[in-house]
Amino acid sequence: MSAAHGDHPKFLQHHFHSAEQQASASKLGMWLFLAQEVLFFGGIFVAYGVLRFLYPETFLAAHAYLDVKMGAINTVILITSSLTMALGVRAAQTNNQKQTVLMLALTILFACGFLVVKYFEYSHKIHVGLVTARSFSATGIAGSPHIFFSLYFAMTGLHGLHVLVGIIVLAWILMRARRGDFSSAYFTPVENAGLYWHLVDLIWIFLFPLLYLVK
Amino acid sequence: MATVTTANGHASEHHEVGSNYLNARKGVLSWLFTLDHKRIGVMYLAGTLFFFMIGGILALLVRTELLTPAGDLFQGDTYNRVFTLHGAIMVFIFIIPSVPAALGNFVLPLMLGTKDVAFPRINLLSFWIWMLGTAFLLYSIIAGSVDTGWTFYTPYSSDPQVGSQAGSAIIWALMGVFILGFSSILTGVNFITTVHKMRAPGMTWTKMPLFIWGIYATAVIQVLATPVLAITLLLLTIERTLGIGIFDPALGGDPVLFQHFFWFYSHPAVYIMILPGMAIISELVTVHSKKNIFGYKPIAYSSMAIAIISFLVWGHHMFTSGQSELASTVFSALTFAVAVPTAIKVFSWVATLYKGSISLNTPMLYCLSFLFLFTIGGLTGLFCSTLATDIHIHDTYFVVAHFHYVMMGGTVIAFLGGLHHWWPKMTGRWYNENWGRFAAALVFIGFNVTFFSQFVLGSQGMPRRYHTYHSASPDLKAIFTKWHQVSTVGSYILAAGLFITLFYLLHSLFRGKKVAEKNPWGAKSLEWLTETPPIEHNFHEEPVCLHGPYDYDEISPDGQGAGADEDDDSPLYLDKKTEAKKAEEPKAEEKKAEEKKAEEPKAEEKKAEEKKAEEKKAEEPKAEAKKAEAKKAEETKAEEKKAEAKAEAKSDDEADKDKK
Amino acid sequence: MSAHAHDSSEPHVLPLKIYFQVYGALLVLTGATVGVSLLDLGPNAIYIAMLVAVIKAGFVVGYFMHLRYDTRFLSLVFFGSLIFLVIFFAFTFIDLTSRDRIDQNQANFTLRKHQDIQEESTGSVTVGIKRFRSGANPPVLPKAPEVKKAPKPAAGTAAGTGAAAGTGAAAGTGAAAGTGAAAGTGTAAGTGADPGTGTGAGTSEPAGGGTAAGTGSVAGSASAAPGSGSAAPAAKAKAPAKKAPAKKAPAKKAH
Amino acid sequence: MSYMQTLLAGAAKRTFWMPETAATQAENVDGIFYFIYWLCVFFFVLIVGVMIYFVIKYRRRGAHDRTSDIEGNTRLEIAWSVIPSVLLLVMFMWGFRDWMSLNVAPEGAIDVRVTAQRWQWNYALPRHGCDGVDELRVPINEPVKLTMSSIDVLHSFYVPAFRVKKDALPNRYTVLWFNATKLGTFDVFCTEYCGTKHSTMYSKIKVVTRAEYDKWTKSGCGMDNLSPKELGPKIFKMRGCPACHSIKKGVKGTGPWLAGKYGTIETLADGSKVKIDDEYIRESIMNPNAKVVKGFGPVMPTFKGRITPKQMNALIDYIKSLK
Repeated sequence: MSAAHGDHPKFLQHHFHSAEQQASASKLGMWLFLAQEVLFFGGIFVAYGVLRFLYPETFLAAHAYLDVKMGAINTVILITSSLTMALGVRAAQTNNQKQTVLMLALTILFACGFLVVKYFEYSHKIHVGLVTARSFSATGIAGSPHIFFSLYFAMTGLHGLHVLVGIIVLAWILMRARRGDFSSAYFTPVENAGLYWHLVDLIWIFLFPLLYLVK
Repeated sequence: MATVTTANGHASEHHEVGSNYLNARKGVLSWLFTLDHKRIGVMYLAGTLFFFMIGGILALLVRTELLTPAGDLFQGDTYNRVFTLHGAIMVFIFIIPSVPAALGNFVLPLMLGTKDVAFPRINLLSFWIWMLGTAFLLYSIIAGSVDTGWTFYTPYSSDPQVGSQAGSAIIWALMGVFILGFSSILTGVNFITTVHKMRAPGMTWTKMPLFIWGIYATAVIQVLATPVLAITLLLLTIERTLGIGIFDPALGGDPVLFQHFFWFYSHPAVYIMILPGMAIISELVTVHSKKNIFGYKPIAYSSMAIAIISFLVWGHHMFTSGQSELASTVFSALTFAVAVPTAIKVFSWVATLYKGSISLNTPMLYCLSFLFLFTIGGLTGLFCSTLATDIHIHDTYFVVAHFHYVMMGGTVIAFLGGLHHWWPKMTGRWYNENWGRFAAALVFIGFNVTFFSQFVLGSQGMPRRYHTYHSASPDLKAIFTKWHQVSTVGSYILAAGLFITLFYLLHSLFRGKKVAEKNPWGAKSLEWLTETPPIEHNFHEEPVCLHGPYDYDEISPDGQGAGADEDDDSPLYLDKKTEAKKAEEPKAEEKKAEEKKAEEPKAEEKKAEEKKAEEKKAEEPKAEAKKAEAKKAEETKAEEKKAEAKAEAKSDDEADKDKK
Repeated sequence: MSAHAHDSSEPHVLPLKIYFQVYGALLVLTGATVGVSLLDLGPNAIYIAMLVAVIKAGFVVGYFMHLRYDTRFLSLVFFGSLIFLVIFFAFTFIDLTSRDRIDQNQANFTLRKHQDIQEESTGSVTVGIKRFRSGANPPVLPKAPEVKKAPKPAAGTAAGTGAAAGTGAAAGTGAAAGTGAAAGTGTAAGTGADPGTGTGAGTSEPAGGGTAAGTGSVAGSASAAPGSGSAAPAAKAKAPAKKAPAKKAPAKKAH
Repeated sequence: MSYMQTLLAGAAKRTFWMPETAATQAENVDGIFYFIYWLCVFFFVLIVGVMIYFVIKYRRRGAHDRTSDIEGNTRLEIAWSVIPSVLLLVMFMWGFRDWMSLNVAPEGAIDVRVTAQRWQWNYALPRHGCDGVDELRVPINEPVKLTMSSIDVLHSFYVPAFRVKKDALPNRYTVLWFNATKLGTFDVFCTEYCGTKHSTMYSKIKVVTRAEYDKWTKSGCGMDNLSPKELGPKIFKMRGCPACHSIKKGVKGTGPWLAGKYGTIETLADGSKVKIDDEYIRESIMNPNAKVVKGFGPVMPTFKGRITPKQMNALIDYIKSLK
């Protein structure tokens, strides 16, 4: 591990005065990015709120066709991955490279698990015809169910995409952790990846009740 | 003068004499993969100005079509496609990135006294994403070209059966704008972090130049508003392809809901456009009148206030759209709230001129022209926010004139003023002052003729986005034809003024006189401490900020303004021109050659764009302003009183102009 | 300020225990949300679910993302973005919930879906736009996965829901707690009418003299739709007094 | 207040800024417009005048002019924040008051249904049972309430002379009312972009005397005095036949095409044959599902009670004339 002594440590970019300035700058940058993500998903939550206000009976009728068991499993998976991610960041902060690598790998594993469960849910719905409006072909649900299911696919699809991006980012961080880039002096990339991952989990915490549970 | 002390032991790399950010590295790749905020700023400048020219040409086509009531220049949808492209290119490709990304990227780190922005790689990524977004939008032209207007209202944009037949072009355009939005977010994140974390030692928030405040407020809006545009465009794309039932009434959606989503971003976006313009004006007004800004805190805080309130007022675009009456009332009231900080700023700028020493060089002419045009733009906004009058003028040419006065009369004129102000620092070359003033005059007259006539068109009832107006009743058609012709002639004058600016600025790049001194305008912000053009790492030693940004030497407690000190008759701004020149060096040629090679022809017309920028910026000295006013006075009988008041001031200015 | 990398920037590390406590709390809360959704709480189920979600979010943001221990500006950034989200939600709902204050007709959210247009017997204007691909008749849905007690339709929870963390009061502002939801598309089964915004899928095409087939009727004073002659309620100058409509037979869910 | 308005708004005829005022509300709107206009002129002259005065008086005379050290003046700053705020409030209140009266249609206004269709406005007067009218006539000095909707994209109904404008939405009704005070014909524009012929989506409102209005409504809103040759295609279009039946040969819609069909033999769904003659057309219009042509669904709605015998004959002649 590169000793962080000396005047110009390896990871410090030239335009920063100190590692502390660089760390706080990148954390602020990450939080601004998260603020932007909150508003990005906020938009689709407002869409959900509006459509639910306009079509209460559709949402009542249609969400019965979502598989609550699968949703609950996914929630647990994501919360666990959030834990392993947080432990990974903590390990990086305490110079425990082996544990960092392990935790990151676990997080990626859980993320993939989440996507697999998602795959089963989607394939079932596509098979039965509960898909987006233009190709919606299921009958027998009151109101205009295509709205609920298109919204379901839009929201969970967007979230799934973010999980996928999360996996790619975490894999890159894992690779760098294995190379020994991180130490208690320089763990910002792991921390930022962690922040991003926790936000993805945060969004699912709201998605799950809104889509699967609420009566 | 700020005393420069070595802030810390950083060994500043050895720089051979005469090397600067332009010639420090060679070759196309050194430009395309640069991490230097100055080079990224120049590339943004080149790209955005090139598309300003494209958008401008499209505008000329639109104006030419409207010369005659019948639709003779374009048939069928072509006109709709041309005005949609004009809108989309001007809004998304040019005006949103132009000031923050081009001038902001170049000047912000210099003003803060740092070596670079917080995240140089993200800065470059932002430029690359801007190019990718532009490529998408341009490809949409080939794929059938969008004809929905830059607002993409549903169900016209979302339902192929009833709406636009532009097929996949809409998807390309939506994705293009989605990507451009992302570039805007990255710039915003970069600037906020830089301002927070990387100010020079000693530079507290109230010692920062007001330019930084303006760009900071813009960055806040960019970060918070653009994601909602992203989700809106994404939902619209899904609505058009897979169908959701949120915007498209055929599937159960509500078009007014789309307007809420769209304008939640687009109104803050118009503040993303004007706040950087205001930021530049705060600098120009002080530097060129050598006087401390009048009311630093009110201006700084009103920038932030505008940024926040801009999120509360979007409904005033939808007064006639079937929005509920309660919502319209709430939005109308809040829109008046946003007018107050804007008014404070304009009054403060005018008050800054009091007892100053105002030099009428080209940047200052653009600044004064901004005050003139933005005042009209701002005041006509009152008609649009008052409920009863907006019903009459909504979606007519009155609104077109209003937002052109604010966006073009405001942001673009300020952008050209800023470009001339920082041109010596950016390129190390002087532009021709007289050509600058002449082009400024042309732009000022052309602008007023073009758009003031559209106010009349609009209040007489001429709807917006009309390909032809021959179906109107005879007397209405006669009025429309007359004012459309006036407006089109004005647009030709405006275009002429802009092209002249383009030419003399390009000329200055090659054969402009070298700028000898570091601080040609005698300004006090930190970017004038480093060489002209700046070295690659901006400062040899990191500057320490010991005083406010506007503490000019000329300011003295008992100073009564210009002429108080009669002993020296050589005016400050003339000194520079007559100074001995530094040895000619082909730096500028080399840079241009590389750029020409570096960027593919479309993005690489750097010179073309700069010339276009200059020509747009060329502003007429006060005399012309008064002549334009006088000319307008004939049209608006109500202002005769003002014209006479100006007449006598015009005469001595006339003399002054002949003397030069 | 030649800052060594080490001294002032020692990362703030939480004890391991806290992580597992937070993890446990999150699991418990997840169980709670699922449990809450099973037992029937009627219209305010949404608020409870949102409350629990907000608490869970609080845990994740506070501990896992270290916001509790970081500089205050970062919390400002995060909660600031939420404020703008609430603004977006609130103003959109101001519009949505008050669209019929002046004139009843403006409220009818008549959805001009394909089958409704077909049923229009006396459309005065050519409306034949086909929206759905009719094609072969679609596969009939298997019965809902597990036959739960048919959710009590009760007063339609017209209260808008789910903004992201923090806005639990989903009713938005001035939301008319819409009552009964007009159900059924074209089968005109639903009778309850929602005075807030007509949510029925039926259309009430302003056909001359035509009877409105759809159900988007406005309870209380107005007739089914503006269609029938001048029966349209003449709105008084100020917002007409909106009576809470008597709940007729609960909206049957057409299966 | 009304004296001030007439002073400001000038006579009802066209002024430099505003078209002539032809409705009760128009004067109010003009009143506010000119109030804001004169306010703007005052502030504009003030700001630009002061600016030009400063530029002339404090023109840079020497390189080392002395400029005064002024950083701000709180009294002035407070003044120029409070005064504009008060003026803005006045503008808002006045605008809101008149706008509310623009929105609330008075009792007993004449009920007109407007349907916007890509590139034409259709009016219907339910009380007189006539629709498909393309040039609306309204009596003078009587409130008229338009309940508008669109059948495809957004449109916006704009009458400059009445100073009224409202969008026509495909999924909702929007309401607009006016009380015309001048006889004559007034332009109606579409001000919400709706595609290729957005700029020719034009219509007229003719303000007539009450007597003439009654005569017009009794004659089927201008339908009856049309010659059968003109009436046939109008009814065909008005009743929405083109939506399913094409008048071009070979174009199969929801219903069979009609060009050149008159007099030919058509096989029905149940295999039997029938000759297309007057009687068949009349029956298919009144009771469409009796004899459905093979290959088409029984989806045609009945037009019983919506087509008068005179219109039926004109329709049959029109179908006969289709080649």
